[in-house]
Amino acid sequence: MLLEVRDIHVHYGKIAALKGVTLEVEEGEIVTLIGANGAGKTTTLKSISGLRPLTSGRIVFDGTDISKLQGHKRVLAGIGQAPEGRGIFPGMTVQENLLMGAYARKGTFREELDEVYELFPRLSERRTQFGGTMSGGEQQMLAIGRALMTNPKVLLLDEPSMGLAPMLVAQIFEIVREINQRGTTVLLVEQNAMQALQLAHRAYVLESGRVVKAADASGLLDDPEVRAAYLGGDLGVD
Amino acid sequence: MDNFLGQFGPATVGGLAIGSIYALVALGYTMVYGVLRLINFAHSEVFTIGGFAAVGVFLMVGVSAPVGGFALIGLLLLTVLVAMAASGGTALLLEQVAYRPLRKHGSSRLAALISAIGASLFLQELIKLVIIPHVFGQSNGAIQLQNMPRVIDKTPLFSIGNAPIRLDHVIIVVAAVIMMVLLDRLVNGTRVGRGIRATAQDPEAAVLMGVNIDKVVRTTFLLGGAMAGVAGVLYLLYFENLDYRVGFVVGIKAFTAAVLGGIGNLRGALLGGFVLGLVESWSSIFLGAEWSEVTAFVVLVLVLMFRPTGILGESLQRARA
Amino acid sequence: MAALRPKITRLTGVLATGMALSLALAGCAGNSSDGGGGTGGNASSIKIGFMGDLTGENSGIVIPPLNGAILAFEEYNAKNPKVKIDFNKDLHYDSQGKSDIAPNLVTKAISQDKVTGLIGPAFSGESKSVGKQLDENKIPSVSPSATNPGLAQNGWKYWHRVVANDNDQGPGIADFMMRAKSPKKVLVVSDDQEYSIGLAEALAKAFKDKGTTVETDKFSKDSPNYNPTANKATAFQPDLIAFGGYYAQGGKLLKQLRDAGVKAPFVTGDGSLDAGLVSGAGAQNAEGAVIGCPCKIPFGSVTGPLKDFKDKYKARFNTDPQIYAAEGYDAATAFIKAVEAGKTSGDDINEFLKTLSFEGVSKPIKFKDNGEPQANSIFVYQVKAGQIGLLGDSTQAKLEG
Amino acid sequence: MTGNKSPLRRAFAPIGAFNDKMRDWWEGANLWVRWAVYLLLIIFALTLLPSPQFATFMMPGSDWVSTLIHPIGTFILLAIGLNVVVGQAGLLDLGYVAFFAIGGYSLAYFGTKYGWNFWATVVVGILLTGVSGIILGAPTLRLRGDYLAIVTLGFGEIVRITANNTDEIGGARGITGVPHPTLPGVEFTLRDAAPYYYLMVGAIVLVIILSRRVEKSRVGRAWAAIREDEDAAELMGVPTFKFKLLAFAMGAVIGGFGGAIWASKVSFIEPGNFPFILSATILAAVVLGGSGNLPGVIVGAFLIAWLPERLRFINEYRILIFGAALVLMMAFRPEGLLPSRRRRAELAEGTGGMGSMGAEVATQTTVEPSEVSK
Repeated sequence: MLLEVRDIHVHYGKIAALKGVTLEVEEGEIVTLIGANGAGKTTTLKSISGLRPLTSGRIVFDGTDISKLQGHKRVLAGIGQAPEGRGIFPGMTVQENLLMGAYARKGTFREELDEVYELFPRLSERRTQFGGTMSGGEQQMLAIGRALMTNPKVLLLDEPSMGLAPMLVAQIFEIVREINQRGTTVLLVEQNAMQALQLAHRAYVLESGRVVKAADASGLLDDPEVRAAYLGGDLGVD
Repeated sequence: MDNFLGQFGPATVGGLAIGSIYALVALGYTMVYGVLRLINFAHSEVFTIGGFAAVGVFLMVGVSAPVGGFALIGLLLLTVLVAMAASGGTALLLEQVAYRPLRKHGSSRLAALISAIGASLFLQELIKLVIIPHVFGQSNGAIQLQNMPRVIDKTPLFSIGNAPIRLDHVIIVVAAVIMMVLLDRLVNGTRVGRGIRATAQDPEAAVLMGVNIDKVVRTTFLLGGAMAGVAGVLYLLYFENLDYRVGFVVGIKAFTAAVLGGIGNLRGALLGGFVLGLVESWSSIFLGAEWSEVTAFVVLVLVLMFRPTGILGESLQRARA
Repeated sequence: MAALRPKITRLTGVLATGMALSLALAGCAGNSSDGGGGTGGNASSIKIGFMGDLTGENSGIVIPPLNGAILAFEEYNAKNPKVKIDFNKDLHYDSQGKSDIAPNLVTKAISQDKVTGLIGPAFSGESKSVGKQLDENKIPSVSPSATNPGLAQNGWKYWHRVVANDNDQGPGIADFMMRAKSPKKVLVVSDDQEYSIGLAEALAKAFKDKGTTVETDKFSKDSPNYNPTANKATAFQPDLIAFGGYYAQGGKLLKQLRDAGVKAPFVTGDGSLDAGLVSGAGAQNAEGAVIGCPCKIPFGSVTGPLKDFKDKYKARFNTDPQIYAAEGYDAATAFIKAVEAGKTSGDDINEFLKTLSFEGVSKPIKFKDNGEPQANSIFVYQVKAGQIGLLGDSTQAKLEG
Repeated sequence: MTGNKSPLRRAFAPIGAFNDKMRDWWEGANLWVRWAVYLLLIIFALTLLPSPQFATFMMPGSDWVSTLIHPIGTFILLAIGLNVVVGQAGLLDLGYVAFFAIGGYSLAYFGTKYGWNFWATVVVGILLTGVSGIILGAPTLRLRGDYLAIVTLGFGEIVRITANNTDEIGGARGITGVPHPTLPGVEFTLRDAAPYYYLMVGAIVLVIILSRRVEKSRVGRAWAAIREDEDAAELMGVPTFKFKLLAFAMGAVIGGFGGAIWASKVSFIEPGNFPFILSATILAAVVLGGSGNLPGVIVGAFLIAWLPERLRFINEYRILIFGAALVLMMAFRPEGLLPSRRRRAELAEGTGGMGSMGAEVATQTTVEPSEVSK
């Protein structure tokens, strides 16, 4: 098991955001978390990458308990994340942004850079442009590319489709599949449940801070409850 | 205004000199603000400490007459290093004691500001009540360090127009620009600098890149403090006197300079410092020196009305270019 | 612990009484109208207070007169008089020179401590803020050092001082400098403090009256940068620079003037009569600077009663008497004379002060009706070899060098 | 995780618990109970508080009733005024002393130059400060928080320096003989502080009522919305600029009122009475007491005014200790002594109505389960 999240509770002040979330990610999988706004998807990801403290519960990664590990150390351990809203450094160039991904490691990163530029040729064209001046789709590519530069064992993606045109969404999802096929495990948070379920191997459904369903993605696609709740009026365009 | 031309040259030189000092102090405000969004009110005392450290060095070395040549260079280097260490150390301590606990508990910036004001008062009184009497042996009530040793010969080197240029003028402006360039290189050209900029631009994303925020914050305070330490030395060389409150006045001016240039923006701090120094100096010719602070603040308000984020725009974020 | 117990008992007692009395006390808050000058005629001791900046930045001007007064009262009490004068530490009110603190302290002095008279306030600003209060409460005051001319024009009947005011000091200094240097162009400088502006105005007027061309400049006390003033001096090229202000600013100004290459002679007034002027400017820069003062400080070798005073002061405080020490001594002596004459209420002492006349250490002490001293001599001092030396009375002294 | 709570933070817990209990009781109390408490408080303020027996304990070094008027009374007035700006509308004002000065100078100037009647002049002074609040606010309130802070700081300094350099209003000499108030049957003099004390209590009660009324009104709700999320407030149709300006003007008016009363009490004012540090101190009082919560703010102002005076026996060390106390308080109880519930909720959410510090990523020690489970 690469990543295990065991019964975690997380609070914002006195408000409970997660009330006992348990999930597992096997090496090589694409796992997706779906759920409505405020269900706790983003909080789950933030807890895994150390941006939110746990009130209780445990997170085990690659066999070690990382519940108390500081966020920046989890990056070295192999957790890479493209955060919600992309988190591009607006005052840095594309190349600098990518190099930030390798911040925690020493050495030159020619090969990793080349690989990212190969995955995202668009970034290669714009390597001297400032992050803040790019379009949404480009920023999303940069965020994913930057997360890849951390050399992650598991890549956490938070709503990569947000605010993007359907064609771009398809493109991004294709790249995610590609990344996974090259050997990186992916934990994907999406509101765009339909496409996420088509891409993922397994899925968890979150509702108000709890996991209410866990199954194979294909199984959930056919689940009438899930269809009604998440797939009905939610066909891609935001 | 008949004597305007007579005063313009010297006023410009003086304005640049004092502006350099403002600029160096402004760097500390701007860096801490860029990273923490905090007005580090106690930064003014960090500056004062630098000045006192310099006095300490002069007294310890036993300077009694102006020195020149390599001796001067050596002495200044030593003094600057000691002052940078003292100020940087103070800034670190300040971060540790006054700001870290608040940051860890996610306190509001208002609480942090009050903590900063408290720390500022505390340090000011500490200098007055402990450092001056016990380290420098001044009697109680005497708050000025007397008999400041003269380190640099102050006879004019040459004149530009009717403005005599002294060695201390040259040292101050050159030192400020050198420090500025070094810092700029550090922030924009090194890994440490990238960490600082990343944290300033998006702290959460920075963590996701493996940046240790605590370390970045410490570095920021250290660097800003060190710059203020240099400013303290230059101030001492220029004015040759020091009391426990000098930081307050210089600090407010420097913060104004930082905002004027665009807070969070390193080059803005330099520009803001020079603009403020010159505005003060020039306006004194027309209005009298007693109005210089009023003009400085009026200029600030005017600039902000038309450029709400300062002359060069805000923050380490877009400051790259 | 044992020592604490009675205090605690007293405290609880006090609190209980307070509770019980509280309702009855409605409307009597701070009722202090028994002021009227404290104790009656047959007291065995009376209290005299002292007010000034005892811990603030200008305390250097206030501690010497306080010491002078302490000396005088100690001598008096040592003679075992019928009525002793209580001048203990609790009666030394530290206003820090701030006009917003002084009134509360005066209220306390009057209503709680029941002082009969006050030496001070030391500065003019605080004097303004409490003069009326002292007057309404009939507390005679003698200031050893407040020199603002306006103070005497408020119609306060209980107010006195033993120093000449700035309207005497200005012309005194100007006359002396005219005789010594006959300047044609004078730059009169002040900072933005009340004392400084007042003296500078007096100086400017006096020099104008002598027919010189006067240019004025003013800088902000808090700014470290006095270069604009130096620049103005460079452009104006005066024969003399006159500064009204305290030594803290005077020293810095003098240094920055000399650093800017301004070589004109420098003259200033009582607020700068302190070694701090020399050390602030640097001995070399301060050399030859002239300082006028309505005070007489026994610098260097002196003779007569002044020498006597200097020796006693040195023996008691282990330091030479500084500015206004002699005036503090004389102010205290004025009260002592009143008590010796059997006057122990504020009213009586005040009446007595109107007729008082004696040879003080600093000058002959005799008050005009408005509280000003009769003698308005100005003394001049000069910095020589890094030391301030007394040249003498401004009407007779000669400038050296 | 449970052991993370520092002992000092724990030490404050009883205050919080007591505070909560009091508030619960208060909210459940009858109208007449509330009025009885108000009445008792006023009676306490008028009788026991200024009594000489109390004074020996409260203020051995200076006159207690005078100290109750200034600094305690004036600080409370100013803190209530600044609380409108900082606590209610969430605007950072570092130059509040300017309004105190303008109020004081209005009274002094019109009273001495033209011999205007005290009450008329107070009204004029209040109008002038209100206008000056608008003049300051109009160009600057569009600025973001920290720019506003430095600009207000600058405004405070401009007012002080201008007063110092303007001979028409006395310059550095200040103004003497500021008129005393006139009331039939009461004589305001320098001999007796009592009438001033009652005037001050009256003024504070008046300002409290005003502040409470506004807080509970539509205006108060608009301020709260602005404080919590200005953009959201704007989107909900709150004309944020107008309401921010109103907060500024109202804060200014209260400050000016305080200045006028104070000036008439001391009868002499000078520019040096209005330094920046006074603005900072009042701000500290507001935050220390519990920004946004009126009782808290009053307690904060009382402590900030009283303690340094009470601690005069440690004389020169008192500002040192004051500074250290501010740092400690903010480290261990950043929400203030008596925060309002709403405020605490905002703080718990991490913004406190004025945004949080940058570089803020919650780390492992932030949340105490004991607080959470409540």
